[in-house]
Amino acid sequence: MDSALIPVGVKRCSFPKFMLLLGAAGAVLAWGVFAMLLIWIKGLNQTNMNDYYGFAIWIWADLAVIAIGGGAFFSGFLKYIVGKDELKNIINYAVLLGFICYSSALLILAIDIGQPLRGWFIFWHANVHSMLTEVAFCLTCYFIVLTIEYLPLVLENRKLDKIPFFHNLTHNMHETMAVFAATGAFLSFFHQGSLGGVAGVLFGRPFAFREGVLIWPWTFFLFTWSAAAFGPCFTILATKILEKVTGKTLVKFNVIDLLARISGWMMLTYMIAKIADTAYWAFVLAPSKGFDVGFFYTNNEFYGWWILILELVICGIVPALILVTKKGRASKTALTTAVVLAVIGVCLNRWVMVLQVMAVPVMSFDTWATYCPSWQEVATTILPVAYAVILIAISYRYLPIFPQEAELNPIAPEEALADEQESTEETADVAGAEPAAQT
Amino acid sequence: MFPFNFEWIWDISHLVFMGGLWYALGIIGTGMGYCIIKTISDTAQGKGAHHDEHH
Amino acid sequence: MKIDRRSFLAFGVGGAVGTAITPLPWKLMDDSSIWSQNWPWTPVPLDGAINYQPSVCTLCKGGCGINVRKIDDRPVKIEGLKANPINKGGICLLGLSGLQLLYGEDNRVKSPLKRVGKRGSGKFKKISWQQAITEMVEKLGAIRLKAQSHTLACISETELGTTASLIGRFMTAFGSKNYIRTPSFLDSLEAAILKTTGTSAAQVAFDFENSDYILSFGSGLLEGWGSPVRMFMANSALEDKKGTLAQAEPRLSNTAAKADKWLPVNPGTEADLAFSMCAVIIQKALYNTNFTAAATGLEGFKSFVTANYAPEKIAKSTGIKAEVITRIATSFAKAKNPVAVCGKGSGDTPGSLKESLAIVCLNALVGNINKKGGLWLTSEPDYIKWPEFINDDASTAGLQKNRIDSAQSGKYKDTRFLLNNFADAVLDDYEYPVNALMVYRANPMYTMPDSEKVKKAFEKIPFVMSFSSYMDETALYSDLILPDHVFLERYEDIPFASGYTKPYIGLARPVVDPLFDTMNTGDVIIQIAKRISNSIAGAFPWKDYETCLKETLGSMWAQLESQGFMTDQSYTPPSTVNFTFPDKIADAPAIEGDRGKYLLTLVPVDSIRINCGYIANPPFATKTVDDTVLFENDILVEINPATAKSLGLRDRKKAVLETPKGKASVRVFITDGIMPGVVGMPKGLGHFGYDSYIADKGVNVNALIGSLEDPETGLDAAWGIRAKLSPA
Amino acid sequence: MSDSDEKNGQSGIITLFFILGFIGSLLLGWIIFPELLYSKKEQPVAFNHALHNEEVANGCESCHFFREDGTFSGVPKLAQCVECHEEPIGVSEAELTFVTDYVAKGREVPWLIYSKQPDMVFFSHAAHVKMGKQDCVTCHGHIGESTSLKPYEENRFTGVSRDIWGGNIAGISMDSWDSMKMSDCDKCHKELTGRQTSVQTQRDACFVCHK
Amino acid sequence: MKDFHEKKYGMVIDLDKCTGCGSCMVACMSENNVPFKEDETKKRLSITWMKVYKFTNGKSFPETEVCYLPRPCMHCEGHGGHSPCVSVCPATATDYSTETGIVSQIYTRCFGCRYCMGACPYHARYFNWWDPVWPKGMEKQLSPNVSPRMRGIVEKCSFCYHRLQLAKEKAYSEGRREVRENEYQTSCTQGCPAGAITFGDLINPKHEVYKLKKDQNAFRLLERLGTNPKVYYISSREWVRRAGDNYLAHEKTGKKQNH
Repeated sequence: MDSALIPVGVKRCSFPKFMLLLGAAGAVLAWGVFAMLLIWIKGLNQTNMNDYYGFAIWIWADLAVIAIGGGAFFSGFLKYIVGKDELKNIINYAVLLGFICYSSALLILAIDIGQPLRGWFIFWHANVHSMLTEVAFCLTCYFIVLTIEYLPLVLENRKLDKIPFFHNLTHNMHETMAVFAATGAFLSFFHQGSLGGVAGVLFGRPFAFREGVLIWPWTFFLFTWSAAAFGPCFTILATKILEKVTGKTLVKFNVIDLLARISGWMMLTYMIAKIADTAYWAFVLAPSKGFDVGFFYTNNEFYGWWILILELVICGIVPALILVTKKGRASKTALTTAVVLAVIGVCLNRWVMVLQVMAVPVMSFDTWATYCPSWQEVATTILPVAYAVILIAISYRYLPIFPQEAELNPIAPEEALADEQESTEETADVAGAEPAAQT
Repeated sequence: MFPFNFEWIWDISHLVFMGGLWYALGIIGTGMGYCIIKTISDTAQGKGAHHDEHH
Repeated sequence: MKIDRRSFLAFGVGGAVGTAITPLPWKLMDDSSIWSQNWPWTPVPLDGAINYQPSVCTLCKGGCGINVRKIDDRPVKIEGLKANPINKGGICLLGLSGLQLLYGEDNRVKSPLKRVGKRGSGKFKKISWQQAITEMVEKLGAIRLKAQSHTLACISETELGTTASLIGRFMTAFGSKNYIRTPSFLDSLEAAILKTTGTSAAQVAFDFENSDYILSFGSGLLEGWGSPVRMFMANSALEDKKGTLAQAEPRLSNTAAKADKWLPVNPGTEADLAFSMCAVIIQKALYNTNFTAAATGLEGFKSFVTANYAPEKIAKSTGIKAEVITRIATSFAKAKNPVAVCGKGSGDTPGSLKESLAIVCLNALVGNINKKGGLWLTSEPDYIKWPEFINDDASTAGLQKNRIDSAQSGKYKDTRFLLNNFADAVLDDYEYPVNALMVYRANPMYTMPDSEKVKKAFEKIPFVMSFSSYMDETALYSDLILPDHVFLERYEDIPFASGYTKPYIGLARPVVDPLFDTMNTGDVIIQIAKRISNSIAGAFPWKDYETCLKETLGSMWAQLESQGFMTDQSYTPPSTVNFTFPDKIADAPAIEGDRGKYLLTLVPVDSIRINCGYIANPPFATKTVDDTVLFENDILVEINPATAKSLGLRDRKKAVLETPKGKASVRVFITDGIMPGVVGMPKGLGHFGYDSYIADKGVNVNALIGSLEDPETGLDAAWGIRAKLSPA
Repeated sequence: MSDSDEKNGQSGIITLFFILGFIGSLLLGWIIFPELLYSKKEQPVAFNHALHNEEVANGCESCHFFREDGTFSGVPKLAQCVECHEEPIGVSEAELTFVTDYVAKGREVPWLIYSKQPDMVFFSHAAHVKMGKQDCVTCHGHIGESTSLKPYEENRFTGVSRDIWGGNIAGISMDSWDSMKMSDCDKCHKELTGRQTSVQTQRDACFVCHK
Repeated sequence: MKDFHEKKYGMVIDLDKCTGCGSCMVACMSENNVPFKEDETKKRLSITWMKVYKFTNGKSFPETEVCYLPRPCMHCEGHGGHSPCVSVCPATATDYSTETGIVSQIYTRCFGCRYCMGACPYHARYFNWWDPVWPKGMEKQLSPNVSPRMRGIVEKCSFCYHRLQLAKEKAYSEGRREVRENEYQTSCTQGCPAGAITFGDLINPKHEVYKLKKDQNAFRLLERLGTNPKVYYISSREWVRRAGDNYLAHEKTGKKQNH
């Protein structure tokens, strides 16, 4: 019944089946929205945050989605600036993921602040010295860029594309896309970085504090770097998931391979920098404030050395090494393992830089702070996942996200015909209703 | 965020930060403005109106 | 021409573009943020002229001067009064929270109430003052008609001051001797002084300000003992002059924490420790020969203490090493102005005579009785001089009867009040029943040990009247509540500041018009007196309380009214004391409970942050209480890690505490600041009266402990009880 | 009708609707919205500043005085009025209302204060008048010369007097007393004090005017 | 080097005198309209601008010693007024004044992002998780000199700045520009029954705090982080002074870093 909207030359599941999926995701979404409304109406007492845990799961979720959404800016950067043209076959999906991640991040921020009605103060009364201001500005700007990047994709929908204005707009926007992508990369560099700066500038928090250049601590650069390195892994992972769900190959291996290889090398170099940073912090910076590094990983219920090893080795070096080797990338299992580990690794890094920072006591007579999110926090954190499923499902169904899909999954002639006929009928219906438009 | 805002100071931080911001917004705005204007003119010229289904 | 959806779209776009260049969206966005800055449900305090009014705080026995800041007529803050000699501008957290006790509507009794439900159910009906007084007159009149005047009893926190004296006078005129004051450590000290000096009704005071060595046997000098603010200041003064504070106490209280030496002594052996120090001082001949030469009985005392309390002998039982005892005793005796002090915790239990005697003897040995920096015997103020009155037959008959609490006659003829006997006396129908009880400035249902027994006693008394300003536990169990003004709404003379050396009278004054339909208890008494019988009326010649107060204070009124207090800072006590050392001392009763069944000793823990007197802790004060004392609605009891280990208890986890008197669910707080084998339980929690900001927080320690009669004074000698603690 | 005619006609309609929407929204935003945004209330008692000003010796300070502690009394309390108005003076209706409704009953007059700042603002009259030698007129305008009180207008959302934002909905003020927003305060502070005690804004520190 | 402050208000707290009574906490709450709830036992959800910490020397019975440490906002100077919290606030809701050295918090500007709370190592900042609700009748106690806070924003100790505002008004009306030492004292200083807190201008040699901060036993909390706080503590006990900062096992107490 919606076949007129489905791109030409591809096969989609039946409409009821599609609605079932949307319904399931919608239910989760509704749960999240309910929690969100509770929080907006009743206030942040609906969470389990406290005065020691002012930043908690939401800020982590924010940082994490932006890190994994980094695939958008980095593949954009690779395609439009570096000129890796193969990536055009995955860039649409990367942009879609980016769009989802960034809109989610903004939504979470709007839930996270105690006075949402005054949220615009961050722009209007901006303190340019604050990393959060930088985050807000760049995040918003880059979200605009992502919207601009996503827009032509939407307009390429079979139905919309028939409207001349939209058709032309798509065309023109594609032509200028390199400019937008470049601006986006520039903005991304800063907001990914400033998110790293958020923790790194806290000179009252020796666990987070890092020295750096100008106003930017090392974490600024590490975050940008890690988003560029790990973001594409999420793009690959999301592609793999979608391929699994649809049962189709959507992107040719060479594209994945290229992205994985670049990602792998980025990760490897990142890990070297990160380990250097960690070592400098552990052996020089923290001791200079009177902290033995062991203190940060002992004497508490949760944060042990395991988290450092997990982040740096198991979810850092291991996936990096897999991805830089040809063999590793060629093996489906190894590749999947690597991207999964990488995504966990970058999320874990964000976790450490938010939640562990809050947990570590600074005054010698203070105690470790522990925190467990309330269901409202969990629901609002899952909300973006449901939202992502819905948006991906709709986009995949109705928009030409994967240029190689038709080629990789040729449909039988009769199917194509039937499909064509159905859509013609639909078109005729529309034409009947609006003869003026057809003439 | 604007020079007439209470918090604005004519100093290096504001010039760099807000300069960067307005520069980026300027590019985005100009780019979109260009696209829209060009599209309007393209559409007015009848481009894309009767384009082939199988282009 | 066709109007289709594109026309509407154009209309919408035009509207949107137009709207964007009107103030509408921008002003609304701005206003919505301003709305959030001025949410109508966030209160905005009314502005006005700032003015201050000095008065006196009566929330405890400290007698501190306060300065109430008001905005126009509205008190907004209580501060310490700089000019007042006791607190010199300092103030404790209870005083600072005082306005919550004024304004907290849900705690206040807002009009006279008559009980309609079951006792304790909290069901009352509002009545007018006229009705309330008539009701009281009728009930009391009926008692007198039945020639049972003596069956009226009264419990009050004080017998001093005009209001208390009016009540006392009423009791006498009515024909009852049963005016019972709530106990304090001074009762026992008073008995010790009587025994050693023959002076009766002496007020005991301590000249801490001038002392350089304070040796305290469990006194919570910084926990609310005496006049609390004065004690904080004395401690700072001691700090400034590098004096010494030694604290013998089973747990590391604030006082012990600030002490230069903490002597973790086994509960119940403090007197032994003090006598042992006496023994050291005598043995080493460090005593003040000037003093002992003038005193009698030193030889007998010497042989008594050296025989029974040599440090080596009592080291084991007290848990303090012999050399420590010797060292402390030596430094104490060698100090210039040493003073020993007793009265455990905040000092609202009398303790044994043995203990009081021990510290009196310690002070005597170092010759500091009535000396600078020592223990002073001062006299009670005597400005209340009212004309004699004539009792009628009913009164005379009533006054023939013995007191219900056994005080002032027989075995305990020298003890003035024995509230600890009250519940038993009521329950056992000792000589005669109690037919009516008035409760003024007291909350016996909460503050008396063995709450269950007290409750039963209350249930047995046919008519209970409370003058409480608050819906406290006793008020909940009363038949009639005649609410008094709170301290900020009334005049009241405060002729005492517990433990203070100089003569002092403070005047509490109304700083605000009564908020509710309450009446000064003095006025209630005068009105009732005038209506019960002519003879009683004759004893109350005053129009009202204020007239009475002004007349009573006479020439002092003017100064009290202008300054808020009167004092004689040049006062010194008589320098000669006829002192007789005791040659034998009766043993104090052992801590209640079977040592085999109950392995631990439970001691109440007093804290300045939790008021444990008749007034409940206001919310601000409770807010300062650590989560190691109260968590959610659970009380935490302190135990040593060793105790915890042996009993398999885990920090902050739930446990069951059981004593011979009762059982309670608690959590444990494991700390090195308490001796092994001892359980410390915070005092002042577990109210069931008052509103939800006060009630149902923790457990009332009084429900778990009992009282023990001192063999010589009859006073409550108990401090703690045997207990057992097991994981929940 | 040819295709192109129809098309032109159609676009004409679209343009017309666009303009309709545009103008409509302008009317709504500039004229109707301000009317709706503010509630209007008359003062409880008609008061003549000019008349009183003639009668008193000390100008504004006769009634709007400084207290001993340096704080400013603001709008007079009934007790002050009663000093002269124990009995009605003259026969005006307002005078009678005032005496019978307020003086006789001992009720404070619930004056509506035009210049009332929201609670977060700390304004020191002493600093401005005693130290800064500012005239009342600078902020309050010529209310002292008025013969009647204008209706009090209040923002329905924020509960703030309209005089704070100013009568002009766009926020444009011509005279120094037209509006009293933070930016208005700051303008003067910047010009007259030039102080830069705020590290963040290089203006007067926040706590100078906020509480 | 000339200090860039006109006045630099600060506090010296004598821990030898502090008895942990909690008066300062209540003096603060009752002065500053601090709200309270039925359950205030969850200390990390409990607004106490002034908080008395209790800690021990870590030794076991009977060698245990206890120290009470009142902790107001430290009003950190950081470097040039860039305290840990001031520099991170995205909406300029918190600011540093060179006139007084006080770190201000403007409740109506704050939109509740809580970044400053994360930045403050002293946990001196508190969030209004709930709407402030006073039990029936108790809102009459609110002082008009301090604005009550609304839900969703951060608040903290202001060194009773409103008292300086009032003292200034008095001085101005008497034709003085200068406020005398005793005219501006915080509520906790005034209320402390032990006289443990001293407040004044740290750079004015005539003020008591100027002398006290030079005491050989004076120290500040977490000096090594470079927060440059304006609250000094005095303790004659070495373990207390050591607890004021973090030290590696081999380091001596009082070792300062170059900042």
